[in-house]
Amino acid sequence: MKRRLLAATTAVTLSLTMAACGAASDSSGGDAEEGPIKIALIPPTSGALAQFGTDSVKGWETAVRLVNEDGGIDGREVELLVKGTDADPATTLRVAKEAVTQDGAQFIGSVMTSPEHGALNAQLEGLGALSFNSLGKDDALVGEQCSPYAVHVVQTTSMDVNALANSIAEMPGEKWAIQAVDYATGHSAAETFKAAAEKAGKEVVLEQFAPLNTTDFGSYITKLKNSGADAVFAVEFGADGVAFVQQADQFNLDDQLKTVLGLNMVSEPLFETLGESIVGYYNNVGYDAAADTEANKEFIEAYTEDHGSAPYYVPADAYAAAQILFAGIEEAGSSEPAEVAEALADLTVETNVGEVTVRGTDNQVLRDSYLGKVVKGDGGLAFEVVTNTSADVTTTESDPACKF
Amino acid sequence: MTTTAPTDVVSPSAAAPEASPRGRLKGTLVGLGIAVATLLAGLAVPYVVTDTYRMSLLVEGTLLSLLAIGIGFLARHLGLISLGHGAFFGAAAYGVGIATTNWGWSPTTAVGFGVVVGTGFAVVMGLLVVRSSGFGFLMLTLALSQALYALSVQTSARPLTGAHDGKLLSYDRDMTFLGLAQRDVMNPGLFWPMAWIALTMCATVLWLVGRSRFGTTLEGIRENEERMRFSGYDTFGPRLVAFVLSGAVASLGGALFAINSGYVSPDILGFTRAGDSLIAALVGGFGLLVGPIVGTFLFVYAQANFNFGGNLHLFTGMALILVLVFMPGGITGSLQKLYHRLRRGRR
Amino acid sequence: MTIFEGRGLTVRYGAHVALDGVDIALEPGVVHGVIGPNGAGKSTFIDALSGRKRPSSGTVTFEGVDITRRSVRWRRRKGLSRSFQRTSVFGAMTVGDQLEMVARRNNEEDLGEIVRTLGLEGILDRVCAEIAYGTQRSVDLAIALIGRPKVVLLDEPCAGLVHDESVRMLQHVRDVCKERDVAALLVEHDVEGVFRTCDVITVLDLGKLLATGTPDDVRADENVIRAYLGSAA
Amino acid sequence: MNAAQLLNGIALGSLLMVLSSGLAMIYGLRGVANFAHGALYMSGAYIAYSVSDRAGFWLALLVVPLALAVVGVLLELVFFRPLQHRSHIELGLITFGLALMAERLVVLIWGERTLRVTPPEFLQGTSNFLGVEYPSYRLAIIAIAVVLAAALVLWLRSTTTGLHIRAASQDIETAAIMGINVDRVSLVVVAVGSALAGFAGALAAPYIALDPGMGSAFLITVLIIVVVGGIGSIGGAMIAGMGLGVIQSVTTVWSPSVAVVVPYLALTIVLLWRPTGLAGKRVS
Repeated sequence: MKRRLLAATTAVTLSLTMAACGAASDSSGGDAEEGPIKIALIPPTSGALAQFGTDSVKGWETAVRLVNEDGGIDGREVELLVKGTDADPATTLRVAKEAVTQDGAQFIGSVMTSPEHGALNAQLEGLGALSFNSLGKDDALVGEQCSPYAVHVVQTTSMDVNALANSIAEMPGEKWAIQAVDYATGHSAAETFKAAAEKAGKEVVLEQFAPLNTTDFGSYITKLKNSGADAVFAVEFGADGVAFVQQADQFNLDDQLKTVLGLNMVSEPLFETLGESIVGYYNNVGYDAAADTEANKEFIEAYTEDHGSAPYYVPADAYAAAQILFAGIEEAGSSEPAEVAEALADLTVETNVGEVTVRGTDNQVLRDSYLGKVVKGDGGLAFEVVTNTSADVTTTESDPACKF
Repeated sequence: MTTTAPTDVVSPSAAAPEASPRGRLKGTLVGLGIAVATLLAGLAVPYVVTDTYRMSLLVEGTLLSLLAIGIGFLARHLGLISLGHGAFFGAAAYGVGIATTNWGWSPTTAVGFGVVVGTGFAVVMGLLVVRSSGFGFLMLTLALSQALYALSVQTSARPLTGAHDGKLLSYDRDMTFLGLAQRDVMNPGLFWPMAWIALTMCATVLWLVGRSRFGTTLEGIRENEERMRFSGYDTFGPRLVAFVLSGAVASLGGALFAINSGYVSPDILGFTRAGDSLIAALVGGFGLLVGPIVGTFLFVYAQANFNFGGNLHLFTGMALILVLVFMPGGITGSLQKLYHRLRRGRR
Repeated sequence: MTIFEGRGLTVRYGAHVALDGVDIALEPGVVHGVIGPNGAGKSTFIDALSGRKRPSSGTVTFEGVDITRRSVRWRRRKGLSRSFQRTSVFGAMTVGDQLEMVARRNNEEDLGEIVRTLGLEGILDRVCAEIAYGTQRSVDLAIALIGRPKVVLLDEPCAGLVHDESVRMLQHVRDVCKERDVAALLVEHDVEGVFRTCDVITVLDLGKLLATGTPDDVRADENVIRAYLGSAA
Repeated sequence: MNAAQLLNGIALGSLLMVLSSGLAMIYGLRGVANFAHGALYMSGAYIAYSVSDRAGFWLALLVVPLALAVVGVLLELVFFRPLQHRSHIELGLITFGLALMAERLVVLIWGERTLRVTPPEFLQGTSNFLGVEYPSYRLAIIAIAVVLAAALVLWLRSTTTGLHIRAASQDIETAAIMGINVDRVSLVVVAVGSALAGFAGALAAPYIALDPGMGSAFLITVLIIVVVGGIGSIGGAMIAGMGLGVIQSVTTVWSPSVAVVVPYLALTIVLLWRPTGLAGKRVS
């Protein structure tokens, strides 16, 4: 390493005679085989996503509490280092570097957005850390941006869309309109959905894309109304989603619709803001809280005890990520990230989200996807899972663009 | 709105005039000597700072400094405050990403291409904005750089820029950037020499340009644009050239930034990024060449240490206001004033 | 022998006519004064002649060529120079630097002579904004004289000067004009100074030409007495 | 193209009109484009959220402009007046700093979550307007904005204060020489301008979703409107605001991705073809 530094220095400048004192910068990780296993969590602590970040940390906390109460992994304690970012990839990257090189973290979790993951994936190998992505759904993360050091715990967008497309017959409505964000996700979702709709004998009467951060959906909603559609497939996130739902309500769009199907549009943290106008809306759901398995019950009980509220998909996926990580360390018999990564390949783990397998070719965790419907329950709004679709259907093979 | 009130922010340094050509030459040689010494001393940094994280902060500060001295050059010599230089920084970064990832160019050529792209944008924007001055210039540079942002996140631009997803740089493992493979360019210790040499070279070039006859012409335009025209000088051309030059320096920063981080996010063209660099340069002070550099390193330090809960902009906003109200001229400007006062006091 | 000429110069601001069909002709070695009460259009007149303001109608010719639409930069390069009523110097630069800068552009070979004539030798190293106002006016004049222009248009060079300074300034103007054979136009508020300094005088009132002639002719002109001198005297 | 789409454009244009007239007023007088204008607008929306939550939307429409007028008075007394002899750039950058801080303060007070404000009962749903089923609340926005614009123009045209404001916007120094109390005029203008920004925010609250990025998203558009309308010209800004709103909405129907670029395109065309803006004042 020292020699390469010298080579680099001399290659570009005047030749210098320099006493190479001290070690050149090349530290990675702490001592991997002794002491606690360190996991750095880097959730957004500001921005519209802060709520999700906090909840993700809660999921990790519960998992770590349980494993430490059991005596740790192979007798070693697990330690969480909770950091924060503003969801700007540059900040996240800086915090990740700090956590790995300064604090000796070997694993990273709770990173939120796909751009952050994209930036992080590019650097993981150099950093020598293993990242668990339980939030960023972009397909590229297991495609051209994939990394052998990144485990994709959450379903990809295409898995979600495939699940929805597979369930299209369950939802009333013959003439569908597609309202999507003008974004990679929006376009690929629209394409998949359209093909499935046509296969199911339904008609797609309108397909339109609004730029990200659209505030006024008036023009789009007017077009939807004029199209004669009786069902809408909407791919709008965050503030865009809220604006769309709110303005659709003002335009009385719901009167002519039998079904509103959202992709990532409606989720538990938004229930209060969106209000009762969304009762009856369909949306993809990443996690079935009602799943009747041992692991899930244990999770819900422990989580509710820790945080005083029931979990939804964000903490559930974080918890699943933790369980996969712990299984990997046990399998490898080491907490060296490279060895854990190797051990995880094609490993099957029993988690709160069911029995899942880490696909060796792209590190995608193979798990079910669900279609949910918003219903009014005792404690306010909730999702009722209508159908579930297994990974055999939603993702048949890994993206050839991903090469480890 | 034809009044151009004197701007303390960009008040020139009251440097001792060097009347004789010989004194000027001597000054130039001394300056070049300092530049070479700084360059050599800086190359030893990775041997002193052995910690990867701190080193990566230094590299980031150095690359962002290129952007800041570009902004500072325009402010110092033309009195023009730009909120648009982030566009050149970002365009160059995207240029590198496109050339490597889409076209399979070698990273070294791609950096050259990136600089050309960034500079090209500077020419286009310059043609539109250098006629204006003062506040108009500030607003127009902001608006046009935001236009570039709006274009970069368009879905039709996706194959090139990756739209909102950003662009991950990828090139063959056997391709190198001046001898460094992709893994190594991300190692701040190994990348440091490139960044440091780029910064010292650009700073030296800008300093020499400022001292040249062209620099005097720019000073004349800054002081009294109309009288320059009535003295037979073209004022559009020199302004454009200076604008493009400062844009080129920012572009070099952006191109190296892209290579180093391996990823270009659309935030690079965003509103806050443009503001951050300007604030950093301003807090450091425009009066001296090193002012923006001092400010940028301070900013990177603050960003790494005071960004709790996303409150960084609460602090940078406050710093901006405090500096503008109480110490126009920034940190270096105030130090300079203090120095002059002490010297005068001793006499 | 006319070197510089304005014909039928008219400047309108919307409905307001600031300058209404004024003619003027300048000759080398002759100091031509322009006087008139406030609002007579003196500043507009010099702006229209120098190219700062494009006239609504009328032509400006220089050495027999129509230059009405030429840029100020082109005019300066061809030997047509002007100074400003509000001191227009390069505040943050040293006196020496700015004179050299202008000299370089206008191929002035003997900058020293101008510096000596206007008595600026002692202050070349001083930053212009920090020197006395009267001296700044001299620097302003020096900038206009660099490069041996054939025509110099001076906009109230004595504005803001005390009486002694004013007398000296006008003497400089006259000396330079005669020595260098320059055609000089002198717009001035100080009527007495103009009568003392100029060879030919043009009187403007309300944007119109009232009279043109030698100082004695103008002094005797009835229109001038009625409209201007009468009220002042 | 149908009538509903045109109304969409007019609704957006109404909002931009109110927002940009406030900015243009301050710009004309102080020579400073207030970068904090977007933050004022956002604060208006968030205050409207809190007030309408407790006391109803109509009260919010009254309280918000008053609250923002107070903010404007503070802006004038703390920054604009004491620093009026500084360069415009410095003053503008100070407002930039204020905008950065305000954006964070809003987050610290109201949190990061996307919020929504419900319009008053009788403005929910749609009404029939000229044979078109159109959201009642948007019709109300259009009506309120038109009345407000008319009132503003009337105020500037026919009152002494209005005359003084117009005189001072032309040339603040001459106005002072002529005996106009420039400090008082400026106080009124900055207060009214801020109140207008807040009012626009309150109007927008039930219309769009509230999130902490809403201010800077609109700021750029409004800055462009003011340049296009002719710097410092209130009438120009109103016309440009309405025009841009309509053009942008109509373009959205045809091609959403082109619509995003419309403001920048308008700016570039104006710069090349008529650098003085529609109202004819130069960008200096």
